[in-house]
Amino acid sequence: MGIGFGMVQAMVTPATGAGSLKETYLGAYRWMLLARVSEEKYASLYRGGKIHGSVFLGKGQEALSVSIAVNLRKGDIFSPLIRDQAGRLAFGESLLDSTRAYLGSRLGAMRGRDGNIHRGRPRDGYFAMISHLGAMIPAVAGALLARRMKGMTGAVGATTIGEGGTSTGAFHEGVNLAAVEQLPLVIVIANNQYAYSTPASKQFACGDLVDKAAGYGIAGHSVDGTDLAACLETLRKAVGAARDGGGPQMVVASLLRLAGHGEHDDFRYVDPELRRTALGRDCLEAAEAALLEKRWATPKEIAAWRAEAARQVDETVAAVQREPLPNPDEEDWCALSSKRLVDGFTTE
Amino acid sequence: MGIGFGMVQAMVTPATGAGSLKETYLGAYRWMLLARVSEEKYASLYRGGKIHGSVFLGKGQEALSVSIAVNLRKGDIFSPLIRDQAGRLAFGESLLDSTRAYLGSRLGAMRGRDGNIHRGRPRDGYFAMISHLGAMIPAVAGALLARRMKGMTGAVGATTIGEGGTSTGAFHEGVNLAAVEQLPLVIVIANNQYAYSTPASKQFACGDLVDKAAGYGIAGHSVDGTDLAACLETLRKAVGAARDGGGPQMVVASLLRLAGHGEHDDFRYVDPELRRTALGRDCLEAAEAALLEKRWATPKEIAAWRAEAARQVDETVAAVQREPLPNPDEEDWCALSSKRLVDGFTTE
Amino acid sequence: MSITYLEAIREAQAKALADDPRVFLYGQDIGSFGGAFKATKNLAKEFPGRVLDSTLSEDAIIGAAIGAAIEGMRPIVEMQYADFSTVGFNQIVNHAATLFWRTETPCPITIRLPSGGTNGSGPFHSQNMESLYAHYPGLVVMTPATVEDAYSMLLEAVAIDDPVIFCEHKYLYYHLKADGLPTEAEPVGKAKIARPGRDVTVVAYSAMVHEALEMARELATEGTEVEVVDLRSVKPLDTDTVLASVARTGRLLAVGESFPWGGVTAEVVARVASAGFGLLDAAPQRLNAKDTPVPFHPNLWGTHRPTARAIAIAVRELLRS
Amino acid sequence: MSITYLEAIREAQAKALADDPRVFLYGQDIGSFGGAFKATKNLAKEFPGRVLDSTLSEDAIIGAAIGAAIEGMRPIVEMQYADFSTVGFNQIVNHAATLFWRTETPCPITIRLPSGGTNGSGPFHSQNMESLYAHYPGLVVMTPATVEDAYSMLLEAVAIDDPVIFCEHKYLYYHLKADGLPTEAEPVGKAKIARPGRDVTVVAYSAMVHEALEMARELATEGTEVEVVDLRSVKPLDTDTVLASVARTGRLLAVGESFPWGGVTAEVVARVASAGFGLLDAAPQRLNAKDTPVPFHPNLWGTHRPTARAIAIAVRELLRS
Ligand SMILES: Cc1ncc(C[n+]2csc(CCOP(=O)(O)OP(=O)(O)O)c2C)c(N)n1
Ligand SMILES: Cc1ncc(C[n+]2csc(CCOP(=O)(O)OP(=O)(O)O)c2C)c(N)n1
Ligand SMILES: [Mg+2]
Ligand SMILES: [Mg+2]
Repeated sequence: MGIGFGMVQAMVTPATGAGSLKETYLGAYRWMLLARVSEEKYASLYRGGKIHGSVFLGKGQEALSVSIAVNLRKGDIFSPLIRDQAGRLAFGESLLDSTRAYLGSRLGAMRGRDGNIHRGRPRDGYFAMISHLGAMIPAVAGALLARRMKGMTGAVGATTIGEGGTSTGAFHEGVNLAAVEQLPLVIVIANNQYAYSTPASKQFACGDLVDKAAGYGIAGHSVDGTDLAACLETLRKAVGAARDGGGPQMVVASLLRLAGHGEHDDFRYVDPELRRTALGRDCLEAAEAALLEKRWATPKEIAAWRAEAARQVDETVAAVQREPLPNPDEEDWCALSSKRLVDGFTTE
Repeated sequence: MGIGFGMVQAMVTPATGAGSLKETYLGAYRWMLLARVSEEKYASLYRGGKIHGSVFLGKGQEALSVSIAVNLRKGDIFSPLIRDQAGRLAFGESLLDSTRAYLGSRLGAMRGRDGNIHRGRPRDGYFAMISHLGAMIPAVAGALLARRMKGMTGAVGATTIGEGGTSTGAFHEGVNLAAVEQLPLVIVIANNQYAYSTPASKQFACGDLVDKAAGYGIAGHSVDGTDLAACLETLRKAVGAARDGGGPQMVVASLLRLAGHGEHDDFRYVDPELRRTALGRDCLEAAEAALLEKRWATPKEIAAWRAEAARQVDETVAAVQREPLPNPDEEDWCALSSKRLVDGFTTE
Repeated sequence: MSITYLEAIREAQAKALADDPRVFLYGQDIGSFGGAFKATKNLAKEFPGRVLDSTLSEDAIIGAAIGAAIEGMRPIVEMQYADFSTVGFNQIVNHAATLFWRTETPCPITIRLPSGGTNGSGPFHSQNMESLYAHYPGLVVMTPATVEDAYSMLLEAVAIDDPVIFCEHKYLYYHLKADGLPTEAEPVGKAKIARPGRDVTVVAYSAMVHEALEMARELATEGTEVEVVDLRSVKPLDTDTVLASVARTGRLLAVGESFPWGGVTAEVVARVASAGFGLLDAAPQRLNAKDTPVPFHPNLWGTHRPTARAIAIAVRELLRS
Repeated sequence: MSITYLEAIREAQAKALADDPRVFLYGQDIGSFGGAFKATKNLAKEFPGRVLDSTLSEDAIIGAAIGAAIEGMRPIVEMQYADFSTVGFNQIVNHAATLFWRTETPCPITIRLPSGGTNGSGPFHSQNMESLYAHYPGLVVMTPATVEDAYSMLLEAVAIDDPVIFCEHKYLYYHLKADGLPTEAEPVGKAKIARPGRDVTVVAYSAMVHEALEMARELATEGTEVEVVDLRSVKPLDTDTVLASVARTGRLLAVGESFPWGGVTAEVVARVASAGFGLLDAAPQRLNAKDTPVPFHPNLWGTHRPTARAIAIAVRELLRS
């Protein structure tokens, strides 16, 4: 039932490879759809009190996110952030894993210890973000450095961040380290115009965030983040350049967050004007329109895909809801992997 | 005896004002000379075991450092770093204050609690660096933000950092904050080719550090840091632009550190080739040559100035060596200014 | 009028802004948005130009506050979560905390840390950092447990000429209510007997005071009289009040919500053992959170943190010893 | 052959590099320069491509080490001074320390912290940070006091699958010497009786062990037999060995070089008071540095840190009580 590594429906051939543009586009679209549908479900579970903690949606950012993942290969590293449901699924995360993290299933990779967007399977190259923005960049850089030391070549690492996250020291130190070491790192900046309530004008003063690339001595790419075809093409180039020894690549996508910062947030602070600009276009709707226009899909097919996605999501959620929740009595309450080094002193 | 705020010899008229180029140059030169002579003295005291801790010299960076300070006015902020003896003195620090910090005099501003380059008088706009590189940038930015809130205008803040320090997250966050707030901050980067033993090529991958300015959306200036006239002119422009509402200004100076990282370091790692390039030129010697060439001074005058500087330094050192050292029994051993909130529990 | 812990924090900031032109607020999303928890709701409108949205840069935020303090201002900084202060840690412990001692320049900044665990918050939005900051010289660390203290201590924090780490507990934000704002307050540095009792002293602070009080009410039905001491500030830590309580009861349990190694409970027990050894009728004990990151799922979180039930077990055990 | 504490650290790194291809070194100036203290002297030449000079970016250095560890490497990171780890604090306590618990992915990194005060080093080059790191779950914190331990514990640190904070004391670097490198060692997590005695237990670690031993030698001439316990690691902290010693002596003084609030000495005293209350014949005591930043001038520094003389005074006092 879980969609995951190797699932046939959406085995997207990387755009760098032999797959036709149509195949790539269609595959990417279906991951976007699954991401959108699954997140809508999580949001409704959250509103129904069935999910603890927060829910953050990638609504409006699916085209960008999926374009990263479909350009990655097995053996590459992907370190997603809070708006990357599409990229996570396309990179190979199963819907089951995703859902288990949200619902806190004891059987999931996070075992209820951590939840939602902090999930990952680091040893599979699928990094698990910590909340502190920017912190994942040097980690991916370090993994790539390690591969170079091990003599492994040809793999790339990709990581995402919001325009707000570019204001962190961690972002700067991480990107700079990657630049100095000329690592095959793709840094994707989603400038979705807001960091929580803070507008982009309060985060940076350069005309375009891509101006930062030159300051690090790395390649920069700009893209319309609402346009799937453009995102696929730009990421194809950027990932390809990193893979071919071109050093770090900075991709800056312009778009608008189409949901609240988290589902608790009504995002009333978003300028309504902005929503009416091209930035405010819904990438999923735009992709659908393109599919129809190019006659790559019929309305009926699209409806069927959506229904199929909804069915998968519903089945997965229903299954996970029957799974056991974490049980404090079965926890070892030990943060170390070396159990012999546990500081076992307690007085109660 | 101490040279300090308002001392006649070197009341340098800021180059922005009415002073002639000659006056400015001569004044700056004499601060450079005093800086060089005083640091040579400190180095020899260090070698003689008379100074505890470390001694870091600004040798080769006096032209740049002094050019910042002579372009500042009373009421401006200066936050120097480890190679800014010239700027410190020209900004108004007395030789007495400087020497007291090195020798740990109980009478100095630091009272033996902190030493050497960590000295300052923050309330006079002369900030006291902490060691952690980059940390002073947001502090100066915050001070400028405060002034804006208080309705004070026309003042600027200047701070320095090495090319190594640009790799810190603190640098990035601080410069970015200043850019977003459009503060009158001048960030002077001395690219002296090494951070301790690490060559600049291991700190950044952009062609020229000034490329970073565009990434912050601020003005950038490049200058030959060995050329006093060029430094004076570039800083005049940069400080003037900041003062006139032009926002943060990044000045990148190219030069070479002509001493060890600290006096314990023989800097054998410095590429001898590099020392023979234009970067390796001694700015003090170059300034002297220029003085003679322009006939702004005779060799005899220069010799007299040097002798005068040496006399002042020797006198100051001799006087400070007679001053009382810190006495643990007279310390209140209290880190808070609110004595009533001291956590007084001790068991001995 | 009923007022919550969170509203008290807002009101204190409003009063500080109104009373002193040197006060300003600085932090992420605190302006027109009013902050992630709405602790600065409407303040940007009421005090134009004095409630500033920052960049997403904790280290620079604290650094800028220090610079503003040097200029004579009295910034109140909001960290969006206490956990994110790790990114501004250096400016706090090495710059703010050392400034006065090194240069005789006071550094009157208040750093508000929305602290502690709440349902589903997980490892990065639940931490208690008071013990880290208290370890460093040069900082005052406040941990208010009541609506009244949240208000009066925040005002005092702003008035103090030294950097103050103000640990406000998110779990108390909405649920804890009082009838009104206090007009006078115990000075910072004095602990408080939150509930008198003669059988055992339970020392707590912040949200744990309420778990301790709940436990005390339960044990009262069994005839055990627990004295609950609310430390109010952990640095300075009011050893005298704790010792006086232990002198009455002879038994001590120190409760904290943070990790078990070191921290407030170790400090309290060590002080009592050192200075009040003869007052103790039984070995002093501690109860802390478990030695793992704070778990996301409520099933785990409820066991990770000390609760009234867990405290009751520890107290019963202590009374048997 | 005589070998210093610093040379032992270098030799341990050389052996780790030689024995395990997954080991590499990362830090500022550690390559051909050999590090600010020469702890990696010649290693870049001996192990080409495995001793990497980093950018001046502590946060990214730790972050990169974590990423490399995820890839199966075993990085040894040098911070130029322990004090600068405050800038990489977040990666240490929130990323490295939580990784295994959150994701079952081990994070075998060793972070070397040149720690502690030396002559004239001042507030920013003298700090002891073991108590901060020990407070967080998920870290092992080692504090070797001898040449032998510096060597064997560093090797063990590299072998451990968890992040290790390795606090090496700069004061011991050059002066502390041993006749050779050890071939076997006590396991990490076991404390050691550095000197047996029956009158009083002094618990110390790192450089303070030597101050304690000097004090013990002095008091021996007066007929007092001091038992000195060297903790070796402060997390895990070997409570059993400390309790066994206190069982013999009935008296406890815990000595640490860091600031007085919280920390190792509070933890030791609290554990003994909790678990060994009945063993104590007198109130357990603590001696720490003073509650100010570390002063620059030796006249002040000599009073700020606990010295053999200060410890002797505290022990004599304790024996009178
Ligand atoms: C260092 C740090 N500070 C604060 C936060 C709290 N926080 C979480 S998301 C967020 C806004 C992020 O904005 P942006 O980077 O633009 O990403 P977006 O949410 O727009 O995708 C903030 C402030 C954090 N996670 N990390
Ligand atoms: C955050 C931080 N890490 C490490 C150090 C130790 N350190 C002091 S000076 C220095 C080199 C600085 O190089 P650069 O910034 O180029 O300045 P320069 O010494 O060349 O003037 C280093 C690594 C420090 N002071 N701060
Ligand atoms: Mg954003
Ligand atoms: Mg340099």
